[in-house]
Formats: sequence, structure tokens, C-alpha cells
Amino acid sequence: MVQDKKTAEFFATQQRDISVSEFFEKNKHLLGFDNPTKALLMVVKEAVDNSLDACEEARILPDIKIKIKTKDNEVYTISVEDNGPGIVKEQIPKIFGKLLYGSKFHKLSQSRGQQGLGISSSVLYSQLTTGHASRIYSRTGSSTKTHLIHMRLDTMKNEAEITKEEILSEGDRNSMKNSGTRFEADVIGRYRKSQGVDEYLEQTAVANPFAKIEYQSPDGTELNFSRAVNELPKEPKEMKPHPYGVELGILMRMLKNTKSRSISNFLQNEFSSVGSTSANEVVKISKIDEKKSPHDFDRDESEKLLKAMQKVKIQRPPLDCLSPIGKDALEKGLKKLYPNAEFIVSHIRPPEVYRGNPFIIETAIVYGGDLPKEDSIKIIRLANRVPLMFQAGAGAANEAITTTAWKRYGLQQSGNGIPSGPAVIIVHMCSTWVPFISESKEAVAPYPEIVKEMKLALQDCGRHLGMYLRKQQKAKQETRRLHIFEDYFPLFIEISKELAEIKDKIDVRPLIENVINKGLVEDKEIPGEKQSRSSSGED
Amino acid sequence: MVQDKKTAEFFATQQRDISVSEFFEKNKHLLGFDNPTKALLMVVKEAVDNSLDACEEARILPDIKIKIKTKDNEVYTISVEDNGPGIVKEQIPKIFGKLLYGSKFHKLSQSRGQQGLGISSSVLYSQLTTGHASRIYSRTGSSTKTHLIHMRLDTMKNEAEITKEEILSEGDRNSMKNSGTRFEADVIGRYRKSQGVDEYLEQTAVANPFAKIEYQSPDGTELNFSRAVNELPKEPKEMKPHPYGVELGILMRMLKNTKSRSISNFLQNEFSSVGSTSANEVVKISKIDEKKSPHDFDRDESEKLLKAMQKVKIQRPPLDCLSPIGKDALEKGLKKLYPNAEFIVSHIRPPEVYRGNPFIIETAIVYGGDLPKEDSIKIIRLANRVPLMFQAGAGAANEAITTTAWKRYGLQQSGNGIPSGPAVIIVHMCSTWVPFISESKEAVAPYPEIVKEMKLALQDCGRHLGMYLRKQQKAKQETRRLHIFEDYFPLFIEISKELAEIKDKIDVRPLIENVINKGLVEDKEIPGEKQSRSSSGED
Amino acid sequence: MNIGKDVVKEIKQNKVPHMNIPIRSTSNIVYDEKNLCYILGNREFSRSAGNIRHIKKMTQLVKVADFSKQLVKEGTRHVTKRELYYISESWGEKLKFDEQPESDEIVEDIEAMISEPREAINIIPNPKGSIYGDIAMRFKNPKGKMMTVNCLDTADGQQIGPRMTEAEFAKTSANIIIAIETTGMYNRLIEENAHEKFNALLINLGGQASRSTRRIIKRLNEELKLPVYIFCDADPFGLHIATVIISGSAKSAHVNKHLCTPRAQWIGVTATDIIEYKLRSDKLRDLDIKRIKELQVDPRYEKDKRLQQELKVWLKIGRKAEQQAILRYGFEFVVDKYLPAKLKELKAPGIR
Amino acid sequence: MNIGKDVVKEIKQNKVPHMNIPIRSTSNIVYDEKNLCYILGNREFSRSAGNIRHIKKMTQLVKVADFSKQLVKEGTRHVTKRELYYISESWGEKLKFDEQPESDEIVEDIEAMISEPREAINIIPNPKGSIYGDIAMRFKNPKGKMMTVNCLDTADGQQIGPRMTEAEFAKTSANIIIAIETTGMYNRLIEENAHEKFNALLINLGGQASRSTRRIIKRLNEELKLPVYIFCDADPFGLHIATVIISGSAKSAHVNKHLCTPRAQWIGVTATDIIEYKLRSDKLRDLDIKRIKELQVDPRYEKDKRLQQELKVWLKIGRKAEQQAILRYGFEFVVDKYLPAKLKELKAPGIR
Repeated sequence: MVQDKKTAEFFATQQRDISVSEFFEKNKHLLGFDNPTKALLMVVKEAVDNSLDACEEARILPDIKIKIKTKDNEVYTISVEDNGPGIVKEQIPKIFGKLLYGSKFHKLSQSRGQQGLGISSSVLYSQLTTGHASRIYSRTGSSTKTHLIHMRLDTMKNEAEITKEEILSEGDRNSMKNSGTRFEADVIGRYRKSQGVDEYLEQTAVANPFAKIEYQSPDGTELNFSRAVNELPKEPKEMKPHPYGVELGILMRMLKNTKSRSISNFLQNEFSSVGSTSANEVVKISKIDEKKSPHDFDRDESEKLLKAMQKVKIQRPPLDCLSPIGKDALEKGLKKLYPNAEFIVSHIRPPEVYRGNPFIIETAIVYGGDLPKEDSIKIIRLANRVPLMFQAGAGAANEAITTTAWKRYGLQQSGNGIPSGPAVIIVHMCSTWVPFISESKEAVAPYPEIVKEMKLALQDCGRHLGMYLRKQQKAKQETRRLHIFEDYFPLFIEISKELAEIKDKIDVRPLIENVINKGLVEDKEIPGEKQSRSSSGED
Repeated sequence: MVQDKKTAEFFATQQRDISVSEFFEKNKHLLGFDNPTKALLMVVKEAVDNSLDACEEARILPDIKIKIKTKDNEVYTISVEDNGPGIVKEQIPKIFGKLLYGSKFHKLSQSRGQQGLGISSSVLYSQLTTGHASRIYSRTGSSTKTHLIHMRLDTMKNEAEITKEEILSEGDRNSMKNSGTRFEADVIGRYRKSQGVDEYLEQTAVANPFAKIEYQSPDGTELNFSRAVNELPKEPKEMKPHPYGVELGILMRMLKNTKSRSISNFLQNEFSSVGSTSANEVVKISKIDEKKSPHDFDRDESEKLLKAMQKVKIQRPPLDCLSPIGKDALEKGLKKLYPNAEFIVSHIRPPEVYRGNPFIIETAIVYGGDLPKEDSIKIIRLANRVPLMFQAGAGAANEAITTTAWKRYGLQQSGNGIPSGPAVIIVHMCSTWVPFISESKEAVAPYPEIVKEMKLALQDCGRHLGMYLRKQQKAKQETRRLHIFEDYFPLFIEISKELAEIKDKIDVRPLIENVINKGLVEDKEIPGEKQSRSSSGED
Repeated sequence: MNIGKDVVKEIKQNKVPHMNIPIRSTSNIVYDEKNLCYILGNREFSRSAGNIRHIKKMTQLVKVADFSKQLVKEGTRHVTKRELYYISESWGEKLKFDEQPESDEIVEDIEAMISEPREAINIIPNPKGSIYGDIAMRFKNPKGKMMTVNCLDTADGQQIGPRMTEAEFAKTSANIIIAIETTGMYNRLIEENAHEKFNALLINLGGQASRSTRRIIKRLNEELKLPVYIFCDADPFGLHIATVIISGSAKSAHVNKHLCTPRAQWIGVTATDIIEYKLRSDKLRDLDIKRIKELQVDPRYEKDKRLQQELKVWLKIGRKAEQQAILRYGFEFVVDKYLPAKLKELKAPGIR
Repeated sequence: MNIGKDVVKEIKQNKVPHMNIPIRSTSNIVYDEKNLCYILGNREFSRSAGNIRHIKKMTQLVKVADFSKQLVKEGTRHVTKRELYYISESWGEKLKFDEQPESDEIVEDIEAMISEPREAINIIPNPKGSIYGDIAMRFKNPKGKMMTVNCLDTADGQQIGPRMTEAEFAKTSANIIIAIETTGMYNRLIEENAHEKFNALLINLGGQASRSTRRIIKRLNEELKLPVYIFCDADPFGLHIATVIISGSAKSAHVNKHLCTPRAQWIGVTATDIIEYKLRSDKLRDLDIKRIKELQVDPRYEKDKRLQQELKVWLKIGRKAEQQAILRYGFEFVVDKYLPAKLKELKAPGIR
């Protein structure tokens, strides 16, 4: 066979750009659109996450309405509406019609969405499966009108393709009452009760006890979660990177782009937790001329600087960039969801750091009530207030739970398994950067620093649970003590007399009174009392 | 607390584009750069995959040289050189310096790389961890000279940033001898023998028996794989999408962009396996006016067309787009890797289709020789001739292997586990689109159609293995047959006489000769012979 | 035993010798309405000396047959199956058994071929159990001398061994036989003088009755016409002990008619007794329940209304008890109240 | 038994009564060089009637003591531990035992307190084993009448039950005692007339010797000065059977000195025999090896050179055999060659 050799020139004609939309269109499973069941949930989840983020940033107590309708159990129309600030008309095509566009990616701050992928991928999935345009309603205030934009996503250009624009009159039944955003899309999906939208919203309510959520499911049932607290959480601040978490390539870029003229200023301005003392110490240790402009650093100097940064002891990152649910709000939220629970406890860990990113772990345990006694406990995993619904076995929470010894806290556990008993365990991680194990954000990567904090928090909750259960136990025993003594003592004396063949009348009542009154009734084991028995039940 | 409400206008100022490089820089674990050990392997793997693809497309028998050096066991310098067609200078910055750029993404054809992510992410990882530029040497033919380009990746622009360009003189020791490409990069990595580069190259040699691979490892040892066959595999053809695998959104885009004027032509030109008969049938079933221009189709008409396409019986996709390793080449490659193996068998399945994508499964089993007898068998998983090194438990091959009953084929297996015994199992899937479970291409998604084909192929190999093992067994038994008969028959008669208290002399020799000569010695079980025994070994 | 003769006959006719052996697997076990027990059907399989999978077994079979023929001739020795296995070593490499199940199978093949229990050819099961009460036994001692012993003249009863099993019944005043599952209850009945009160022979089964004990019960029943009453734990295992004495086991279908006592009766302890006497009880295990359900459809007991009723009660209460649980009413209750009531219900002779 | 009297004394002194009970756990077991067995040390623990964890057990203890005192007085009844457990139901809710281990523990507490085995208070173990040979036994029958029986006049030996255990030894011509582990070998020795050949009483242990059997062996040894030889399987379990007869078990340290026969000797089958007689053998299990290693450092056998030598051989060959494996040489070998050689080596009286 003659081989027709192709040249480098020929290949050059074949190569071209791939748009990020095309990439994710072909790889939609990477964004969580693996199958119709999951896809339905993902669209709801991305829209609700965006709504909660928008309300929280605008300091508005969120009021979210979710409706899912279907005629044929194949195509589902999803509508998610919030009372947030709305979106200015020009931004709508970008936010909903462009993958990798958003406000959170370049900041370090705690938020639900991060990568600017979620809601536009819903638009993409919708048009891919049903061909329909998505509808975005937005009103930015009561003085403006509701805009309605119908749009698709042009995957080759990674741009929105607006198919229709309307301004709704105040009387229109689709007009928004106040400021807010409503997202509507049609997707091919499948609805199921468990591990689906219902459970996701239930857990979202626990993670966001300040939100009001109204939900109408495809089968027509309504599920409403009212607010458990009436205050928004403290607004998390944006932070700068911490010196301990930066890589050489990033540092070089920062040096090149900084406006600071001196290296000491550079360190103080571009990083968090660096004051003049530590900045100067870094410069000193690096042995680089302190007058050298950051722009003139070459690779080797950058590397020296990086090593110096890691040698100097620098404070932890600031904590105001994190906003945990909080002990009170978390417990109130759980009480609402489990009104019959016998015992609820939560624990919030002090902030910790992994790879320069600050994070806080919160955990809670709900015990008793209507919870099934025999099953494995239920686990609710949250990251930046967002429920994680899939890959339960892979994440950090699973590792933390299965490597904790639950027996001592009163739950059943066989080997290193998920404990069982009438309990729910909640594990929440909030951070400026949550390390997910995939883009579809299904589980938190089990970094040792994170697993350790989760375990410490769980152990604290566990100790409280154990104490509660032991106290319950003890109270029951206490009442039986005196009873036993009064029951057996006269009988003991009676039989002993018979054994000794002594007929004298002996009144033991005074002795009994005496022992009880003096508090001499004991309840303790004696060393050596446990007699060794190799077998039992001989004939 | 007064809440400062932020408006939609304020938020609009916060939002911006995220470049795909920035995205993957922050999410590098998604590309397989989870940790130093894996990162080192990924860089080698991406470069070797590119080299093999280039040689194969240019119909050149590949000759690949890999060198890895380190001074401090932290920074590793990796060099991968091929004898392919080289790359024209203008394309180098795009191929190596831009994520999502390549020739394979928009085509349907079998190739190693697909998404245009791999080699540029290596450049990205290299600069992120060491700050160094990567070096690309390229020579497009013996009449041209070797170009050397030093470059980094500007993540904000997703573009190459060339730091130095050279043209090497023929005498320069770095000059390439003939056409080809050499990629050099420095990364922070960790080298280990098992599940690392060595094993990857060994498996690559099995999957590409026509390639010559020379490898110098960080510890200085050299590993060379010579060619097992001297012919390149048949070149896989590019294919058009198959009507059964298309989604509504994609179909709508194709209708809009087609050059065909009639719907029947559109179907025949833009899809594979559609002739005029089936095209006309589709049009008929769709009940759309056959004269309507494809450009004028609205959504609902597109949907009708799609449903009609799925109703009409259309041939399978063409098979010349696939290029399996082949029974002969695969077995030769395995024989080279396991020269002492007792038995090697392979099986190639006829092409099948999942979601409109054609694919072929090949499997092989190597048995005996130096392989450890007690361990779990070794599994080599290949996809489009590329070894899959991680997530062995998650993929289709694992599911196919563990749900096959290996005991009947002579391997040990407890429950639904990985079988054990002195064996290696090879599973190769080639397809125009391999469904990986993550971008880092670590495992093939376990779609039922794929798992089924894998099982059928494995069962065929298993049957051959079983037959071989049973034949070995049988030969041994045969020789013992006559021996037993001649041994026992006289004794049997002797004791029977004693039992009957008969003293007559009986010469049994003639009867023995008679039975043997007439071939009357039997060796079979009689129905009912197995007497039921509920217990054994009574006193 | 014509086994040897048949072989020699075929040889002389210049044929490859064969043997027909009754099939003992479940498929060839049938219920014999006449003998009221399971027996083997007519199906046989044939071993041919020309089949190398058979020739060794056939040779070993004639060897075992020849060996036990010598034992019977000699008259004072008995071997257990285990002993046979070890003794086979003295027969040389070709004939010795590699595993005991091999020799056991051949012993059972011979039993089936000659339609007699192996005791008849002096291959005996391990003895277990003992007898107490007024009966004089005539037996041959190891030296071949005939002797007589009365089972009332011993301290704790006569051990049932190979000689006892074969003894002649010289004289007895007993009216009935009570066979007792546990050694504890057997001793209790001795100490409470049950043998006098009921004019009974007391037989200690010591759990599942050994073949020797089943054989001696059958002989006492048939030769002396003494009715037999079986007193067991109130659980399916106890009931099983009783049913094995009454109708034999499927496993020994080939010799059942020589071992079982079809007219023997089960006293209890019954499921109803557990309720009536409020006995200390344990939950039935899954295995127990399975066994009860099997017994409900067993052709041997389909028509036994009392048994069927008890099985129903068992399933309903889901509990089982030991026979000694009756001791909750003290020592005498079992002979003063419990057994008299039971024996009266079963119409035992001499009980008012 | 002063248990009751001590309680009443303390009550009269207006004290909360207590009881001291010897500790039976391993930490309080010591080797008694005089009696050549493990016995309990001096440590005791104290139960107080004022401790609610103790009061119920103490009440049950005096009840059991009182109950068995009545048995002893009456003189014809014995109960097993299981029977005791069931009988406790008749004592009412407060005194009855919920689980048998509870009553068992109290029986052992009493044994330790009175320093006598429970047989002395008519709480008997389940009997097992039998005796064959020329010895006349005088026993009290259930009605209290004294009777005599010779163990040679029975078919398969006299069952060792509660009455046999307490029997007087009226007359014997025997010189030695051979105790045999398996029923199979016991029957073999009867049938080979070993009792005559060695002038021996043959005792069938039936596996691990029951307490009754150990007791009767000790009595025969002490009262009639008959030397005892123990013939077991060639494995650590067989050896264990021998050592329990010789020195008792740790579990029964509190009564060992009433049960063990320190001068009894182990015949074998020894590890050396396995090699010498080429016996059919199986691999030692891990458990066997562990047991052998324990015996190597056991203070009771440290100075027994023959035993230590055999233990070494055992570990070396790594195999075990059953005593019946000697049958590879036919029936008579065991009495004609094997036992004579062994008894001679152990200097048994009357053996040339």
C-alpha cells in the first residue's frame, strides 16, 4: 500500500478554534446534564442559586417561586422567579447567553455560583433538547417596566441570539410586581420525588433559613418553606489572595500587572494579611534588592520571592469574607424541617485555611422523632449554602463521617460505614473557593485539612448527642435502684435463715431504713466480680 | 442594621468574561493535574498522544523518544520527540498556546486527542508551577530547518506569548535530523514506577504495535519498545453524523447552515448512511412539503423532521471511520510484552453504535508464564489506542469484567469481583467519540451498549481460554485410563472369586485383551451414580 | 450375598462383569404405605468393570463385602465405618480408601444391594443411649459366652452397644417403652421412679437416636409387642427425633424398614403444651420454621390430625421449649401429672 | 456450709451482710506443687447486700444453696445445671434465673466458697462414658436400696451416671485402668479382650472426659491404688483430654483437686508413633500448633521430658492422627503389639 504522506502545511489548514460553548455542548454531562432526571434538577438548581446570590448581594430577603409544569412527562417547563434587584437589559444576553461570564470568578468571595457556567448551560441544554428559546423576565425596580427577552445561545460564537424582545405593560399577567428576575426554560427531563427537586429545595431551605421558597411540583403538589430567621446573613467581603496559596505562575503574572512601584507595597496591596512588617521580612529573606520594581522581576527572582513568602509567618486570611449559616439560624431551620425531632445540635468550627483559601465548617445533628430507627442516617451536604445532591460516596463529608467512631456517640455503625439510627447529619463548608471534584459541583474534594475540620465539628456534635442520650438512659436507671434493694433484702434474710436452719424472728425493717436513710445503697461494680467463664449453658 | 441595597446597575459593572484558560488554570485538577505524580504523567501522555496522532495522520511509522530528567526530584524536564510531519511555524503558538484549539473537535473521526486541551494545558501547568516557558522544536522536512520556539500561555487572552524564537543551524546539537516535533517542558512533579510513566508507555506499546518507543526515565534506566508490526493501521476516515445520534438543537443549526437547497439533499449530504430512498422516506413521514428550503424550517418543523428521521430504518454508520488495533497486531504486541505467556487470545467485535456513534470493542487475554498466580488479574484499558491509567473502578471495562462469570473460564473470582489468576485482560474501545466520564479521560462511561459489547468480547476470549485450559487438563487424564483398567480388573476378579468361595482357575487375560482391543474401555459418568450423601465421615 | 457369584458367572460367560446398585438419591425414594416409611424405589444404576470410573469402586466393593463376610463368620467382632476406613490401609495401595466418604458410600451401596442394614454384616454405627427398667437381656460376650443381665440391676442403665443391640429379650414385666431425648430427663425419670409408676422401660436417646437405639426400639416393639412413646423437646428438632424413630429418614431409605417403628407415638412436648404449661421458650429460628412447613406437607404425616394441629400451633406461637422446662413445677410434676395425662390421651396400656 | 449462718450473724450485729467469694478469673489461678494441679489462689471479692448490683445474686445464691441442701438431705435426687435453671422458675419472679449462665455462675461461686465440686451437693454434670471389666460396684438405686453389679456382666459396659459415680468399689481383680478417648477404640479393646490380656478396667471417655468420669477415675486410682493409662488420638486435643484428667483445667481450678488424677499417665498415640507406625495423618491446624506451644511452657509439664520431646516432634512433623489409625495393621495389632510396648515403657504392673 502506498502511503500518501500528508505534510505539516496540509495539517495547518485543518486546525481551528473550538468555542467553549461547542465544547460544553458536546460534553454536557460534565456540567451535570448526564440524564433527563439530573438535567431537570440542574436547571432548577442553577436558577435558584443565581436568585439567592442576587438577593443576598442586593441585601434583599429572598422570596423565590419555582414552578415546574409538564403535559407529556417529557418536556418540562421550568420557571424560577425571585424578588432580587433584576438585571439591566444589556447584561441579560451575556449572563444567560454566554458560557464563562460572570462577576464572581475573578473575585475571592463566598458565593453560590463561581464560574459563570450554570445558567447559560441551562439555556444551552434547553435549546439542544427542545429547540425552544429561553425566556428571561427582568424588572430592575418599581419605576421601570418588566423586560422579556427570548433567547438562544449561538454555540459557535458563544453568544446570545435574541429571538424576541418585549416590554410588558403593567397589566400583563406576566409582568413582575416589583424588581426581580424570572427565568423560564423548556427542557426534556424526568421528574422523580427522591433525590430530585423536592429534596434539593428542602435542603436549600435548611442552608438558607432566611429565604422564603414556594414550589409547585410537576404533579401539582405545593411545597412552601417559610423563613426560619428574618435577617440576612452578614455580607461576605471580597478578599485578596493569601501569600500561602499562590503559585509561581500566578505570582509572576501579578508582579507584571501590579500598579505598586515597590516590592513591599506590592506585597501589602495585592495580598491579604500582609502588613509592612511581614512584607519587609519577606523582602529581606528573599535577598532581592528592595528597590527593584516588581515589573522587572525575572523568573528566578520571582521564585526567590515566592519561597520567601512561604517562609515568613503570615497571619491567617481575614474572616469577614466568610458567611456561615450560624448556629442559631441552622438549628432554627432544622427545627422547622424536623418539627418532631427530639434533639438538635450544631457546631461551627473556627476558620481554617487550605492552600491559602479560608474556610469554615459547620455541622449539625438532628435526632429522634419521626426519623426511621433502622436505616442509615440521612446526610445533607452543603457547600456555600448549596446542597450537594450526587456522588455522596466520593466527597470529604463522606470520608469525615465514615472515619468517625459513632458508636461512642450512641449511633449504630458497622465497620467504617455510614452510621445508622434515627438521625440526620448536616455538613456545610463555606469558603472563598470550594474545591469540587467536578464542574457539576457534586462533591467537595477530600483534602486532609477539610476532612479534619469536618471530623472535629462532627465529633463535637457527636459528643453532645452522646451526652444527651446517656442522660436519658441514666434517669431511667436511677428510679429502679431503691426499688431493687427494698425488694430483695427481706427475701435474702429469709432464705439465709432457712439455710442456717434458724427460726428466730428477725425484724429487718430498721436495718433497711437505716441503710436507705444513710444513703448506703451502693450501685457499683467490684473489681474481680466478673468471673471468667469459658462456656455457658451446659446441660 | 440598615441594609445597603445594591441595584442591577451596580451589578452590571461587576460582570465580565472569563477566559477558558483562566477557568482551567483555576480548575487544573479537571484536566488531570491533580497532584505532582499525576501531572508528570499527564504531560508525557498528552505529548505522546499528539505525536502518535501526527505520525499516523501523515502515514509515517512513528518513532518516539521520551526523556525525563530531574536534578532535585522536584522539577522535572520532560522531552518528547517524534518523526512526524512537524508543524508549520505559524501554527505552533496556537496548538501549544491556546486551550480549545485543534483539528479533531469538529470532525467525527477516531483519534487520540479530541478536544484541543491536552498539550496546551501542559504548557499552562508548566508555567504555573515552574514559571518556565515551554520549548517547541519543529522541522517540517529535510529541506527546511528546525525552528525552536520558547513560549508561555497568556491566560487572560488564552493566547501564546512567545518569549524567544530561533532557527537552529544544521550543526546545532538540538537540531532535528528529519521532519518531526519535539516538545520540552519543566514541571513540578513526582516520579514513581507503578501506575506512572513506565506503565503508561508499556501499555501504549501494546495499543500501538507499529510504533517504536524509546524512553529514558528520571532514574536513568532505559526502556525500549520495538515495533511488533511494520505497517500502520488503516487510516480511519472522517464521518458525518448519523441521523440516530442527532439532537434537536444540533439539527436546527445544521438546517440553518447547510448549502443544500432541498431537504432530501440536506439529509443525504449532511448525514452518513442516508441514501435517496431513506431521505425521501423521511420527508414523506415528516409530512413537510418536500420543496421547502432547509433554511426556512422553523422549530416545530425541525422537530417533525427529527422524529421522522428516527422512525425510518437507516443503515449503520460506515465502518471505515474506525481503526481497531486488529487481532494479529494486538496479539503480536502482547507477545512482545509477555514473551513467556503460555496462551494469548484476542477478539474483535463487529462495529456497534451508541447514540449514533459507531464503535468497536477489542479484548484480549494473556495467560500464564511469569504472571503472578494469586493476585487479581491486571487490567489494561485502552480508548482509541490510549491507555487509561486512573479511575479503574469507575469505567465500563470494570463493569464488564466484574459482571462476567470468570470461574467457568478457569479464573478464580469471588462474587462480583475482579477475577484473579496469572492473567492480563486488555479492553480497547475505539470510536469516533469516546464518552469519557471526565475531561482528564480516565475512564469510559459505562453505557449499556458499550458494556454489553465488552462483555461479549470478553466472553469470547474467556471461552477460548477455558477451552485451552480444559484441553491441557484432558491430555493428562487420557494416559491414565488404560493403566487403571489393567491394574484393577484382575484384582476385581480375584476378590470376587474369594467372595463367591469359588476356587476355579480363571484366566482373565483374554477378556482384558479383548476389551482393550475392541476399545470397550469406557470413561463416563452414569446417571444416578452420584448417590446422595447428607453427611460424611461418621465414626 | 450373591455379589461375588454374579461376577464369576459373567466372567465365565466371557462378559464384562457389571453390578446393579439401587439408586439412593431423592429421585428414587418413595413412600411405602405398607411399611409406613420411605423406602427405595425400583431404579438401579449399573456399574461396569469396563468403565475406568467404576472398576476401582467395584473392586473395593467386593473387598468390603468379602471382609465383612469374614466378620460375620467369626462372630465376635464389629467395626465402625471409621475403623473400616483405617483397616483398608492394610489392604494395600490399590484397595485402600483415600477418604472416608468413599468407604462410607460403598458400605451404603452394599446395604442397598443386600437390602439389609450394615449391622447385619457387622459394620456398626457408634453406639449411643442406654436402657433402664425391668428387662433381662441375653447377649454373647466378647469371648462368645452367653450371659444375661437385667437392666434394672444396673446403676444408671445399660449402655446400648453392639452386643446389646443384638441381645435376646429373655424376660420383662414392662408394659410400655418411653424413649427420652435428653440424658437429663432420662435421669429425672429414673430418680422419680417412672419405670415403676408406668411399668415402663426407659430409653435414653441422647439426642438424635443412633441406629443401634432405633434398631433395639424396633425389636422391643415387634418382638415383645410393647408400645413405644417418644418424649422430646418441644421444637422441630425434637419432633424430628421422634419422626426418625417412627418412619426413618430419607437418607437411610435403603434400610428404613429394618430400623423404624411405625406404631411408635410422639408424646410431646407439644406446641400446645408450651401454651398450656406456660413453658419458658425461645423464638423459632428460620430453619425451624422451614422444617415445620416441610412436615406439614410430608406424606407420612398428612393424615396425622394431632401432629398437623400441633404444627399449626407452632407456627402461630413461633416459639419452642426444652422438655426440661416442665421442671418449673418441681420434680414430681412430670411423672405425677404431665406424663399420666399424655399417656392416657394416647391410650397407653395400664394407665388410668 | 456456713453461708446462711454467717449472714444471720451479721444481721444480728446490725451490720449489712456480705459474702466473700474466691475469685475464679485467671489472675487468681495458681499452680499447686503439692496437688500437681491448678488451684485457686487466696484472692476473694466481697459482695455486699447493700449494693443493688449484688443483692439479687446474693439472694439467688442462698436460695440455690438451700435447694441443694434439701437434695443432699433427701439423698436420691440429682439435678443438672440446666434442670436447676428450669426449676428456678418454681421459685417465683424474684428468684428465677433469666439466663442459664446466671445460675451456672452461682453454682460455681458456691463450689468455690465450699471448696467442693458441685457433685457433692447433688448438682451433677451430664453423665457420659462407661466402664467395662471385672469390678463389682455397690450403689444405691433410686428407691434407696443398695445393689451390686459387676461391670463384666454387662453387654457393653456400665454407663457412668450419678449413681455409678458415687458407687462403692466392692471387689475387683484388675491391676490397671485404661481410659480410652473414642467409643470406637473402646469397643475394639473389648472385642480384642484387652481387659483380660492386661487385667484392666476399660473406661470409655467418649471424647473430653465428663466430670463424673474424671471423678470415678480419681476414686479408682486413690481408693484401689490402680494406675491409670490414657489412650487418645495423636493430636493436641487428645493430649488435652489426657492433661485434663491428670491435672484438671483452668476453668475448674476451684474444684480441680477433687477431680484430677496427678499420677495418671498418657499412653499416646504420640507424635513419634505417627512416624514410627506410619499412621494416616492430617495437617495440624493453626489452633493445634498454638495449643502445642502453650503446652511447651505450661508449668505442669515443664519437667515431663517425654511429653516435651513429643511436643517438639509434633511441631516438626506438623501432622496429627486418630488412635484408630493403628488399625492399618489389622484388629489384633493394638493389643498384641502397640499397647504391650507402651505399657511396658510406662512400667505398668503385670506387663512383661
